[in-house]
Amino acid sequence: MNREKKQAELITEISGVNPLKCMKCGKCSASCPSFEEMDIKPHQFVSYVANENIEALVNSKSLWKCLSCFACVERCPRDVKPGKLIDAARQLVIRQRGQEYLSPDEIPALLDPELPQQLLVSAFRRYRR
Amino acid sequence: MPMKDEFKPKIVAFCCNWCSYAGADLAGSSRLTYPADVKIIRVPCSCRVNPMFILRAFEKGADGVILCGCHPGDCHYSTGNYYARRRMTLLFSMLDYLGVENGRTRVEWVSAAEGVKFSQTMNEFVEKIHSLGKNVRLEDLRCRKE
Amino acid sequence: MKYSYYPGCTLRTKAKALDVYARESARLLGFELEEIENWQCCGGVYPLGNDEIATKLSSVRALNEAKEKGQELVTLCSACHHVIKRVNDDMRNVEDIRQRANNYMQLSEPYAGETNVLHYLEVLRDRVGFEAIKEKVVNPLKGKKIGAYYGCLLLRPGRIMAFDNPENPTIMEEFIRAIGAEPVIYPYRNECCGGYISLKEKELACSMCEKIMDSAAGFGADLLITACPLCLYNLNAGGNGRLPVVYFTELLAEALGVKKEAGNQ
Amino acid sequence: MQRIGVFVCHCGSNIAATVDVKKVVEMAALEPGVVHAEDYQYMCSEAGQSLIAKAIQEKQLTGLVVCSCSPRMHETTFRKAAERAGLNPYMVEIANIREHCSWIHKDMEEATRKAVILARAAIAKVNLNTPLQPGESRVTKRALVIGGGIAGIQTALDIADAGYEVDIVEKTPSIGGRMSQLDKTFPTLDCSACILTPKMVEAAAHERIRIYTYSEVEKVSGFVGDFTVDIRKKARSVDMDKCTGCGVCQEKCPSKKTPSEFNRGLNNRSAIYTPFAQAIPNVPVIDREHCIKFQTGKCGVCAKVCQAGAIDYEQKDEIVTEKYGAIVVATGFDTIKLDQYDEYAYSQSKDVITSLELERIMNAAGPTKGHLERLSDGKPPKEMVFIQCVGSRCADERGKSYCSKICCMYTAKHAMLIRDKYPDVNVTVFYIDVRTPGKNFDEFYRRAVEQYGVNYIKGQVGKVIPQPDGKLLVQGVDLLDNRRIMKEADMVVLATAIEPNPDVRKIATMLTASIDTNNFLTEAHAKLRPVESPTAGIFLSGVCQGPKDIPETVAQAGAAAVKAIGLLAKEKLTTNPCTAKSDELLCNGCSVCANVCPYGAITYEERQVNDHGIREVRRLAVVNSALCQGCGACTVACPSGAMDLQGFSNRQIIAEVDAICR
Repeated sequence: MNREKKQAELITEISGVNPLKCMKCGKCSASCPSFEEMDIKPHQFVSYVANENIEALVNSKSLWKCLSCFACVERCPRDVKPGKLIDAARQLVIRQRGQEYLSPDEIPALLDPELPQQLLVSAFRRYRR
Repeated sequence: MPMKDEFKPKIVAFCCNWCSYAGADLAGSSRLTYPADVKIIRVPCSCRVNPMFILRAFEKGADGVILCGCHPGDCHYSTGNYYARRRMTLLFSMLDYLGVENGRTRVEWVSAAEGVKFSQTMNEFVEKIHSLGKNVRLEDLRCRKE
Repeated sequence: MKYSYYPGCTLRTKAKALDVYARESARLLGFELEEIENWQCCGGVYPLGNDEIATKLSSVRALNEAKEKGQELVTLCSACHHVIKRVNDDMRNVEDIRQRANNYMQLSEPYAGETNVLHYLEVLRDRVGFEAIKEKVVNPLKGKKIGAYYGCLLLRPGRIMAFDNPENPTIMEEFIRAIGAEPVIYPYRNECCGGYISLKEKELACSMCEKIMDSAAGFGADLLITACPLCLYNLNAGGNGRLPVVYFTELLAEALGVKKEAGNQ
Repeated sequence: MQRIGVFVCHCGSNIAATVDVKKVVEMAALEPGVVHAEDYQYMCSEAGQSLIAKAIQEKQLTGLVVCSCSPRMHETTFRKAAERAGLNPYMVEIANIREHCSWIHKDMEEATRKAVILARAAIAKVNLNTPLQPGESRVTKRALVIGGGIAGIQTALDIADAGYEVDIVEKTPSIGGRMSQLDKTFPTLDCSACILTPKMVEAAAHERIRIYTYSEVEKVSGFVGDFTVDIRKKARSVDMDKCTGCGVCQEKCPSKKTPSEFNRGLNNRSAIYTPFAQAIPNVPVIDREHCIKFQTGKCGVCAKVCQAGAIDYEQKDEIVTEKYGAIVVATGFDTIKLDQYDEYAYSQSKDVITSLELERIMNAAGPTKGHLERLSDGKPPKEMVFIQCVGSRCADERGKSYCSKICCMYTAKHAMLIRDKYPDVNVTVFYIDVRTPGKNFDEFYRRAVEQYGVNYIKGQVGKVIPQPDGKLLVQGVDLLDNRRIMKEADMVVLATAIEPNPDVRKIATMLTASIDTNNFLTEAHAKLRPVESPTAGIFLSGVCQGPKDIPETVAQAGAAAVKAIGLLAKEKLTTNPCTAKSDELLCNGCSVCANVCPYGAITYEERQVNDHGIREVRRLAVVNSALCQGCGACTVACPSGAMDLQGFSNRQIIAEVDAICR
């Protein structure tokens, strides 16, 4: 089995998403607040996984633009949950390539006196292991 | 479904012709699996099931008996399932008294549209029978093969 | 009435206001928030991966402690509420997660989602009742036009959070009415503020917060309320300052006349 | 001893792929009574049936077991085949080794073992079967149609034209149904009222059609050919014979704040009202809940202004009991509630409307007199957005799993009509797929695009965002060029999913007709008997069976009529012979069986019996086989074991139990 196929299976497994349920209506993309920032759009996540086009997906900046706001999950008429899929792809990157998106060294420069702990905790959870 | 042990329970399911038998058919045409241990007997209505049939099943070595009928209010014969419900309530409590645990007997309402429910119910029921193991009460040991 | 209470990291530090006003108001409304011992940070975001177990354990600990005390678990921060509620749902309904989490935890009795998780707002609505609150209000905030900012975490996914209609919620509007002010309904009240993305993508978060502020101001709000420290931070830092943003508990304390007492703490 | 033949069907690979049919044949041949066993590719085929006939004759078979698909599918087929070959049809039993075996099990060995056991049970039963003779029952030559929309009207007209009496029962004050609410119809764009009203008039004037409006079916008893139905005629508070339909009462009625059902709540009506101008009958009803006279006792304006003296505040509901041979259900549909779809801002903005509401707005008799205008401020829109599939094709519990079928076409119709009448209004349609199977349907949709310049964008809308200035910002996406669309609109129209009329569940229960998870009535066979319910004597017309447009509804209405006529044309029906029978030597006349019989089929007679030489007169239970439906309730209730059910006797069922547990 080739590497991408394995990774695609891993993503479906981690996310629990069944890409076959998608009817390609685009409501996820139409709901996404980060749509403009993404190079691969939410409705495409599903077909990237289904077509085992994983290299492109894991190198996509979309991984780091998803807000986990669950608008796509809430509104998806087919119960596909694209948000879970993108998170699984992000997990895959973090687990395999390490924690390159956010490094602790960057933090001091990003801090300001009002910044709540919650923000740091959440960002670390999402960007690192 | 992988079985946990070698135990192959004998399960008799009485299904009314109008709802539950059709529900079982729908489970079939939707390819919703349940263990082959379940064998269905078609009756016109759940109220056709004489308590005697259930006692007979246990006597002959059944490990569980389930009766399926139309939902309350949906009986093809208006009120048959209400009779069945009352009769089975009595019978099951008597069976429990005799040592045939309540888990081995069950009444479930399954409509013609509930293929999913039919298969789920059967899966659950078989699982329950597995957890209870072989039934030893009421069985006429003269009938046993080995 | 006593509830187990999970404050969360930010309410102990940057968002003390959210916490003290809530406790002081609770006292007046006749219920008590009993902080659970040795709570640990929930992690801020719910781990979406089906194979994530360790990251869910802190929530399970809190939930189990409430279970042992036989109390409902109340949260205040939207993020904590979201994480704990969803972990609880997993413990209730996902056998694999329940089993593996319990294997880690080695509790005297396995935890299977028995605890009921409530947001403070739900306590106000479902346990105290907004009518009862109305009667206890001494300083009704008359004439104030307030926009409720829900954000995402309280509402979505609607099926699991079961908090309110995720696309047209009413709980905070009812709350605003109960404290004597006038709610302003605006369409961006359930749009994301940017969340944790504001750490590295300030501009993206800013553009989202601006939209929210503009929409609320456009519909005539002169103040926004929220239940989430991160939303508050993002809206203040990135929301072009058109509207002030405060915690809903602050207004509750003000309306109930206990703001000063809380302020002294 | 019976001479039994066992026939095992492969059903192509449906059975043979999972069940070793040869093994089943081999094992069945060992069972007591079996003298013949064979398998064949398709037992239900002509060739398969002749195999059976041949075996019956050559081997002098007295009983048959067919191991095949569900008896609900082909029991009748095989029984008829047996009858043609000279065997009593009730000597045939089916072992269901497809739906209950091959389709649900994967392991061949396990499935085969089960198939053998099922065959064994059927053989054990047939060993105890006895030939049964069906009886006869009469047919009441009158049909009942429930629902007075286009489906019900068409069915009634067709049945009446064939020479039979028909009654239509309609819940609302007028017949006409959903079609009367429509403005124009696709794909020809003719006016709905212009084609419907003549049909309504024809039905009302037909000498063999009686119309009960403002009435509901309350109780149904009996069976095919002989139903007894109670119809509740709700008090109209207006004398149908005296009223002239002048309309003065409606004009003068001071209570005018009730949302008009006919106009989908977009405007108000008076408490005394006819739903619309062409209503049939043209006799108003008083909505007592909103009538000042009924609520406070003070008013009575309508009675004062009525020249004909038709107002009758004392009128009471009336129950009419009628007999029918056939019943047609034509209860139609409604649009779903949109409270689960607030991302489209339906409850937040008056300018977000459903398509059915748009029909009323476009209609000259509607709330805006046919002017296209925003309901919030009465201004004409410049930008209109249509959103498709709202609540249709959903896998979650918010919406419906099915395609509502009519939306693509009526949206193209709306778009075209708007572009035609208001060329300066831009129309955008957000779609997932455009589905236009139907004669001249795709051409129609293409005309909307090519001739009328309607802008179709592929991609479902995510959110409708009301703006402070009253405009609606539609947030969508163009999936074909991966672009975010933020479209400012003045009005948004939602192609709302349709669902069966909620009353249908109650009606189906009364009729013991089956219904699916979406509340559509189930047909007897999805392909081959699409207008009949599995319950004999009940027929389906229109959307109550599944989403369909007007031409399809009319076609199905005609088909349902033909089926009903086919039933009414019969002088007598053969009845199910699987009825209860009492053993007079065991019966002690205790009356328990009569008490549980839902059909009143059991009576008592004093009759002379010969009990092993003792001749005496005893009180005995007697079953009227024309009334008995064969449920078996009495057989279990009988304390002495005298009552048994033919075809499902105690001995037969016990034999099955034994065979399964062996």
